[in-house]
Amino acid sequence: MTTTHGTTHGTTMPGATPPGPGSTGGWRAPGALAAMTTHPWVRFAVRRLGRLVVSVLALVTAAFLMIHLIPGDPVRSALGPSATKSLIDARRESLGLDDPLWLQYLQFLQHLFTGNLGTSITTGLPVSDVIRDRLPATVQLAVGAFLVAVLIALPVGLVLGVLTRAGRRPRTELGFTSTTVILAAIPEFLLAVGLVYVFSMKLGWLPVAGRSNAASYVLPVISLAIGPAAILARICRVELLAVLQTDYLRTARAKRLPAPAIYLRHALPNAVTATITLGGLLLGGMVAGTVLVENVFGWPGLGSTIVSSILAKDYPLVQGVVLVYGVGVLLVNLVVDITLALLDPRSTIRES
Amino acid sequence: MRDLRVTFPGPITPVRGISFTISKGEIVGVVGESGSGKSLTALAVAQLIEPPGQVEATSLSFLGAPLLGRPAVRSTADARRRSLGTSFAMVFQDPMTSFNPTKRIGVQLAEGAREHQGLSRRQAMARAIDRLRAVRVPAAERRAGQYPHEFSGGMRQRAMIGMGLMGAPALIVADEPTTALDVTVQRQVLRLLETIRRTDDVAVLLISHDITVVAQVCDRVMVMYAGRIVEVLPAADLATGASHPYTRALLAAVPDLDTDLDEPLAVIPGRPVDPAHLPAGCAFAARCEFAQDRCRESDPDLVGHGPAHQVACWNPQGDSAWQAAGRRHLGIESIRTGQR
Amino acid sequence: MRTKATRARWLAVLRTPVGAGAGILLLGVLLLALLAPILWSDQASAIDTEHLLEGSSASHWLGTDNLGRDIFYRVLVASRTSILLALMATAIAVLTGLALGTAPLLLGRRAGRLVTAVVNVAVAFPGLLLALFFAVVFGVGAKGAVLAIGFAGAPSFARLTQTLAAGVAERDFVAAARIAGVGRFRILLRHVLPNVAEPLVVNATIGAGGALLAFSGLSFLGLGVQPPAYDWGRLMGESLNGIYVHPAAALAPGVAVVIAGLAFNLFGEAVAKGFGVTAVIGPRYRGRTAETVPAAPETPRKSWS
Amino acid sequence: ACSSGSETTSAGGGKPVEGQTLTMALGADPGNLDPQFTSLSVTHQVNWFLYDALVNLDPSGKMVAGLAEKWEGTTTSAKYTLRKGITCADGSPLTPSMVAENITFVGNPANKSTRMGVYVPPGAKATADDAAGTVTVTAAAPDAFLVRNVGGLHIVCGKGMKDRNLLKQGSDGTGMFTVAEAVPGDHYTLNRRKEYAWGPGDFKADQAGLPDKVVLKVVANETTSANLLLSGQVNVVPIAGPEKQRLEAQKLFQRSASTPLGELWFNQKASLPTADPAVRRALTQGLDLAQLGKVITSGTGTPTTSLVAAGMGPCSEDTVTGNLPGHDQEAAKAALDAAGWKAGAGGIREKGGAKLSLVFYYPTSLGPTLQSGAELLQKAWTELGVEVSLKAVSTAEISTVVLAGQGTWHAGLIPLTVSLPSQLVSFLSGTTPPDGSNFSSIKNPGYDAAVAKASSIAGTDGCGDWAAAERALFEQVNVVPFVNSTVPIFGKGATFELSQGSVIPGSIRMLG
Amino acid sequence: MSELRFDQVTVRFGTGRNVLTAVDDVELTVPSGQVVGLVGESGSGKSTLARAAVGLTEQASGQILLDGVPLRHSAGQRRPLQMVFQDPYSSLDPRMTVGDSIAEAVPRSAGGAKHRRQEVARLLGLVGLDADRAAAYPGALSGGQRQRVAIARALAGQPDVIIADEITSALDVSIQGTVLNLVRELQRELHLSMLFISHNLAVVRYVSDFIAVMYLGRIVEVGPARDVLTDPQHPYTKELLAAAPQRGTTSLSEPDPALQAVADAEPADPHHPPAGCRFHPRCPIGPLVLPGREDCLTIDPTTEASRRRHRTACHHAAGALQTVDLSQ
Ligand SMILES: Nc1ncnc2c1ncn2[C@@H]1O[C@H](COP(=O)(O)OP(=O)(O)OP(=O)(O)O)[C@@H](O)[C@H]1O
Ligand SMILES: Nc1ncnc2c1ncn2[C@@H]1O[C@H](COP(=O)(O)OP(=O)(O)OP(=O)(O)O)[C@@H](O)[C@H]1O
Ligand SMILES: [Mg+2]
Ligand SMILES: [Mg+2]
Repeated sequence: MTTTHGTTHGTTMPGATPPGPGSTGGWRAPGALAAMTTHPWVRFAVRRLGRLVVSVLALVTAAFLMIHLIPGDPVRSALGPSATKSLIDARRESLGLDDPLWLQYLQFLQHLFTGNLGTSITTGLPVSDVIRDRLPATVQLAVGAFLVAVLIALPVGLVLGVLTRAGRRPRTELGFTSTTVILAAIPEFLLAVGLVYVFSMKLGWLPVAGRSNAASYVLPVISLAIGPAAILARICRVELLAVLQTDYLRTARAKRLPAPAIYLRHALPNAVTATITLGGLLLGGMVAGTVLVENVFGWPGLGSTIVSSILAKDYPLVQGVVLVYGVGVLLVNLVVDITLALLDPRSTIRES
Repeated sequence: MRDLRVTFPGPITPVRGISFTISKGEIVGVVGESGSGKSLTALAVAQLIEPPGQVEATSLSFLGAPLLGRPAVRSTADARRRSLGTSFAMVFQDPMTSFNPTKRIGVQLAEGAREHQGLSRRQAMARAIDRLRAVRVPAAERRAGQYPHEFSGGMRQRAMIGMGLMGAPALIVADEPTTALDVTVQRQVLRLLETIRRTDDVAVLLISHDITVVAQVCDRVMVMYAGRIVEVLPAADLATGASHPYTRALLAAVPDLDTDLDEPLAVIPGRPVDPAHLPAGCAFAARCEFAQDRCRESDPDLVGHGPAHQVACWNPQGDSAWQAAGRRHLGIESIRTGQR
Repeated sequence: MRTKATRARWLAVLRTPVGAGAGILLLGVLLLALLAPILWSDQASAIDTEHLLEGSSASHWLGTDNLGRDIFYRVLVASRTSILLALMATAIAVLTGLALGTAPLLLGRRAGRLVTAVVNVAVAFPGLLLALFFAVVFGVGAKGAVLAIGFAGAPSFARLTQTLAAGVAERDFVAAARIAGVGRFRILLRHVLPNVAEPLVVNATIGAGGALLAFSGLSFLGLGVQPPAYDWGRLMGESLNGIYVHPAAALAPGVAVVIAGLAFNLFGEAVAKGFGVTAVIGPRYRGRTAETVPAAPETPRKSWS
Repeated sequence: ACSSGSETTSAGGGKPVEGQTLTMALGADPGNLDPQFTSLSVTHQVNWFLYDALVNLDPSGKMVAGLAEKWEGTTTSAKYTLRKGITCADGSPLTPSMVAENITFVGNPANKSTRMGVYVPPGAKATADDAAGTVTVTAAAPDAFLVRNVGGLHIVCGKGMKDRNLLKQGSDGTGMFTVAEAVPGDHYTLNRRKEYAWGPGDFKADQAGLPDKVVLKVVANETTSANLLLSGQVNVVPIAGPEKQRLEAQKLFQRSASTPLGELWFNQKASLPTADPAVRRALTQGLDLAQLGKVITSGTGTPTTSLVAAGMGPCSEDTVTGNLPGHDQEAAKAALDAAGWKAGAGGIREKGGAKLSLVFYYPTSLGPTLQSGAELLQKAWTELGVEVSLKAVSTAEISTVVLAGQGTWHAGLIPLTVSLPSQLVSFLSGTTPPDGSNFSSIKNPGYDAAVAKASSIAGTDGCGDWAAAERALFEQVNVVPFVNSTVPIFGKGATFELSQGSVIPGSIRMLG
Repeated sequence: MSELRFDQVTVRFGTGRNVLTAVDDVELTVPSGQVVGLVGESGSGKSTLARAAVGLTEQASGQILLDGVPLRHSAGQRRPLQMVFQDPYSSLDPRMTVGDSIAEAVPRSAGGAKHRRQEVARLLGLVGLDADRAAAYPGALSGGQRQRVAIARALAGQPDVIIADEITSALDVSIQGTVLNLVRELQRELHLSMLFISHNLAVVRYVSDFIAVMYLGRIVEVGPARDVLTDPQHPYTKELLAAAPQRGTTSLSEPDPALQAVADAEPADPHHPPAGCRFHPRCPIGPLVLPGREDCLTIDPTTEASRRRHRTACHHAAGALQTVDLSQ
């Protein structure tokens, strides 16, 4: 908007804060502390952490309220309409539901801090144990699929972006768009079933299910990765096209850099930032996809627990899963934001 | 450069046969309304027009080497790229967006030098800092480590020029380098170009929409309209010697500190032509006070009109004719009736 | 209020091969949803215990289910539930999103910032979490699922609306309207919303495709539509176990989901392309936005185009 | 007829081979492996590999030697003589007092064992004579099948009795296998004890083809299980759903157990319309039970012959056939009219201003066919002029809502699997919930009388009276069992036999 | 018709550490029927001042008075202050016909739909457009035409004062002339009071009776147009004058080496304005060039400004201290 935006002061890089040319008059003499607190990275970290804390609190409160929001009486609905009063009372008592809400909330928080997530109604095992046993498998699956999706999507998206830039090869573009839209519209579980049919049953190349050796990861990961990869590739291409339009890319061309340098050094980092933002969100979505995929592949993860616990009205377990899952997503977002901040020096500034 | 054309599918030909030569140490200005093809000319010269845009020219050579046509051998292509990379510099209009936001300024400067001059990382960085200093970026060493968003607009534009100076440029093409800047900063940047031209004997092609800017710094001025050069004349003669009605109108339309406050400003009625719908004949005819039938029928060529002065007009007007006729044109009436 | 130019652009969208194809497909899907239950609900619910779980035959193209009902007709009739629910969820998402997204414009600065902050936090939470939440609060069933999918989509819509509306709101014509004494609400209706309509329409369309997919997933898991009502997801859930025995029956509802989802997504894509809209939320991952909305272009010092 | 099976060439086609690993798919995670604190059938299957009982049942349901080589008893006492040389997994010998401790522990209500009442009657105590190698059990109340019941309890060794936490994901028993690795939700690896020689009946330790290792894999999705079997990654798979058809077509080795699936219950709490036998009869007449059975078993079911799971009990008399009201829509309507339920507004019958509106429960956990069955039933009853609202419920809800409640359900498909007629008594008579388990408030004097008579006779001698008791129930239409589902267990690369629906570890033969 | 007065107006953006004082204690009067030209570099706060006047931005302190009465902005009332914006491409709603855009600004109290239609036609005529243009969408108009529509819309509110914020800077030079002519013509015809903002001294000179120069949120000099241009007091005004391209002079004379220290100085950061005189880091007659002028580093020259010629905020302004009467 104005030419004075982003002048030197207040936005200098780590460690280097010699006074600017015009500062001779001492119109700003930042003390060490002031410099620290105004340092963009520090400000960014503080702001980001603040957001994380608020989000986690919101999550915890929502998880707590979830049980209290159940219309009527959670115990009654867990036990069914025909449970006797004495049974309900006993259960209420044991769950501490007769205490005032704030007290229950405090207790809930206190339990959380000690890692106590309650006991599953159906299995009688501590919820924390159930989650501890099953979380790794799901995380492996989701992260694996995420990496695969990114590793497929980035190159494909970039190459297609370069090939179809400025309206070139309209037919390739049409093919790419339709393929990705179709791939993204196929439900994961359908894809999973199809892949098993072809690669395990017909060709016998890969195991049908289970989580034993490396080969058993292939199909679950692929069925989970393909949809997101299609979306990611498309976004990546669109981003690249946008970047290819920018003035700074023209500058790079004016420098007569060879094509690879232009695309890889200048276009890629800028195209990747938006892709990463989306990627982080996709990772969250992939955990949702695991619910379905785990079922097909007999994958011993949290996904199947989610569904069964809801169907069985195993509220403590649902609560635990919601918490763990939510915190996971928040952490992913944190990682994404940090990555973005590292990749794009403006984002720390932009946040404010 | 001879008979340069730029065509886009449509077909649109926003640049229609432009010829000019720039010699060492010369600053040539190009002025014209928006859409007259100034930037495309610059980009065509710089070989930066991407398909589907196409550049044609009877000849386009730089430092004696042809720029057009697919070179037969790869080495020639590389050599051409190298030569362009070191001795051809480009400064763009918007200093805000012309730097890669994710890379440090120093790195962006050094990059070209590493590529074309085979410098090591350290050497290239040293040269970048040196060049930043040369374009009077204060605290160059620290500045080289900063990102573009930490630079002010004027500073960025200087860094951009510094980037052009990384090699040993023979020609700097500056496309509206000061448009986005404050007047005071504009003067700094123009001065800088001047200084470089003087000290390094570099040719500068300075593009601007503002005829007064061009008049201030250039040796020679080319006036463009609808993709063609309609007048070329020494900058010094601009005030008195311009004879194309369009040049005249441009000059009169811009108020300066000496404009007569009691008179309305001169106005060019109508709109610039759309390159997709070029009229037959002189493109300016529809807006021209002096247009005759002939103007509407055939397009005049750029012909000599005295030493170092060329005009493409069937009916070039002298100073006096302008003075006499121009007045008629400056009434409130023309405003009230709208733009045809 | 639609300008002539806008109408022309819509027509142009429909004239491209993708646009035309997607338009026809979408129209077909919507018509099917409208008509199928009227035409075929009898065939779809005719019980024939003599022909349980049969494969495809001349009388039952896709075979029968475990009550001997014709799967082909059931897939056709299920289209209404599937599409209606998806559209309802999308409507919830869009309306809530619009309300939240335009709140900063209507409310005071402080309240607006609060809404923005809430939306920013909410965007981070994925839809599944919300689905779980609603399944618990409202009980397992279509109601909870609609609300879950709707509200899960709302934050990203809110953010999109907010970004787009803020971009419009800071343009001078809004300021001019305010100077002219036009009220906030009227500004929103007359100036802001028409100018953000296209990206919202595109995203709502693509969002509907995503909702359809999400719904089929939930129903498949038994968290969505409850029997005896049925949608494609539930049909899939019932028949997918028999995929090796009666592949046609198992795949048909899946194919229906894919086709309908494709219709929405392709149409959205085509419109997006025709209108140059870049703000597209990835289908099915709508809890989180792919915000590629370019920031309002900086007005250069002097620019004339 | 306990297990029916078909032996075909493709099943194994080979000779028994040594040193193999058997992989078996489990439909759900067994969870807590402690045999005295579980009631899941999948856990029971796992426990078969880890623990032994005093008495085993052969595939035909006959008692054969287990830990005990001899047994005898009455309705209130039982005496078992242990085999010699039995050792626990840690090498320590199994003593009669250890066995007695097990029985007393489970019988003590304070310990809240889930096996109390199932195997050991509440309050039963056991004493041991270590020298003679005998264990004597005394029951607090008469139990017609005391010997058989107590004989079925899985016996835990000393260490496990002391520290039950050991048992949650491990084992301390005399079984053929020990837990080598437990990954809950995924798989359990078991190693064979080479010294094991006390298998059911005349089992011999040098049997050829026993697997060295057993991997129990948790696979919830049956299609996946079937695929695993077909691709050879799993040897043994139980299949209840439509995949049955596919595997059957492959002519694999197969053993099947049949369990009750179609069992229609009416809530007979006074004040409910279903308390009226005429209504129950009419409702039953309104149903084509054969058709319903076909639907809920996808046509693979067999007609029920007794309330006790087919082939699991000691008695084999058919009490069902011919004793249930037949399908007769018109008679049903007339009966309802006669019972005072007259057609009202909207085609719904009314009586005294109250609509004949029924809530029908059915479990979701038994597959989608029950859903279809419920829909079919709803249709049939609607035709009778009954308003039916269907309610699908999870197993957990069934047990908490139906079995523990007394409220709002009128009828339901609630399959109860028991292996002894005596186990049914508390469900079919006596106190209603919450204090008892007569969840449908059945009051049938004929049944009570027959049961009283049967209970005083030990063992199979009382079978005739048990059958009379069941027939008394059907006469009053207290409960309507109409179809059994067969759950085949398929094998590939291995053969085995079933007892009570579970694979007998000692019967496994790996084929090469 | 009316006099617009800014009385000690301060506008701040942001909070806490990020606070930016875009307009700092500005005192400015637009006399009735006169045009005050406001010049200054980018970011100096010109637009912010204008937006505060029309109520788009809240001021942190001070008052904006119209004929001595503080302005109130409530919906539905006639707005005596109207504004024309810089960019005619963004100041007209692309989804509305220009007629609707203008009609929207016609006060409701003035009459019904018919009246409004007539008013639109009259206004279009006033700015030199055909009445049938009312049905056109902005997309169909050229930049100059749009700017005329924007002016018509501003006039529709029957304003006493018009604020024109860089109304020509987004236009091509050839069109700029027509708009300037129109503004001058209308102002003379309707006797409007006007605050005309521009960064271009030549343009400001052409339309203004008075000129105010703004630097970093402060008015540093204000006076009758001719006086300020011929006898600038503040070094920044001088710099602006020098930078304005002058026809015929091809001089881009190198700055005096003595001035090198400030010649290439960057514009200051508005978040951290220099202490004392805000212009001192760039001042050619300031402490960086001439020794002994340390007062510029610490003492704010605006406090004494009203006593200097042209209310110049400079300790070392050329002229003698004197008061300026704006209403002369
Ligand atoms: N990629 C393109 N495809 C089609 N037409 C184009 C393209 N780029 C430019 N043009 C057209 O070419 C004409 C000249 O453009 P150019 O950018 O050279 O004008 P200019 O004189 O630099 O204008 P300005 O002063 O606004 O920068 C314009 O009418 C423009 O519409
Ligand atoms: N809404 C806003 N939020 C925060 N800062 C703002 C806002 N509007 C303007 N500013 C800042 O206030 C200062 C003054 O801006 P203003 O737009 O008034 O300058 P200007 O003199 O009009 O500049 P230009 O000539 O570029 O239009 C600038 O530093 C600008 O960045
Ligand atoms: Mg240009
Ligand atoms: Mg401004």
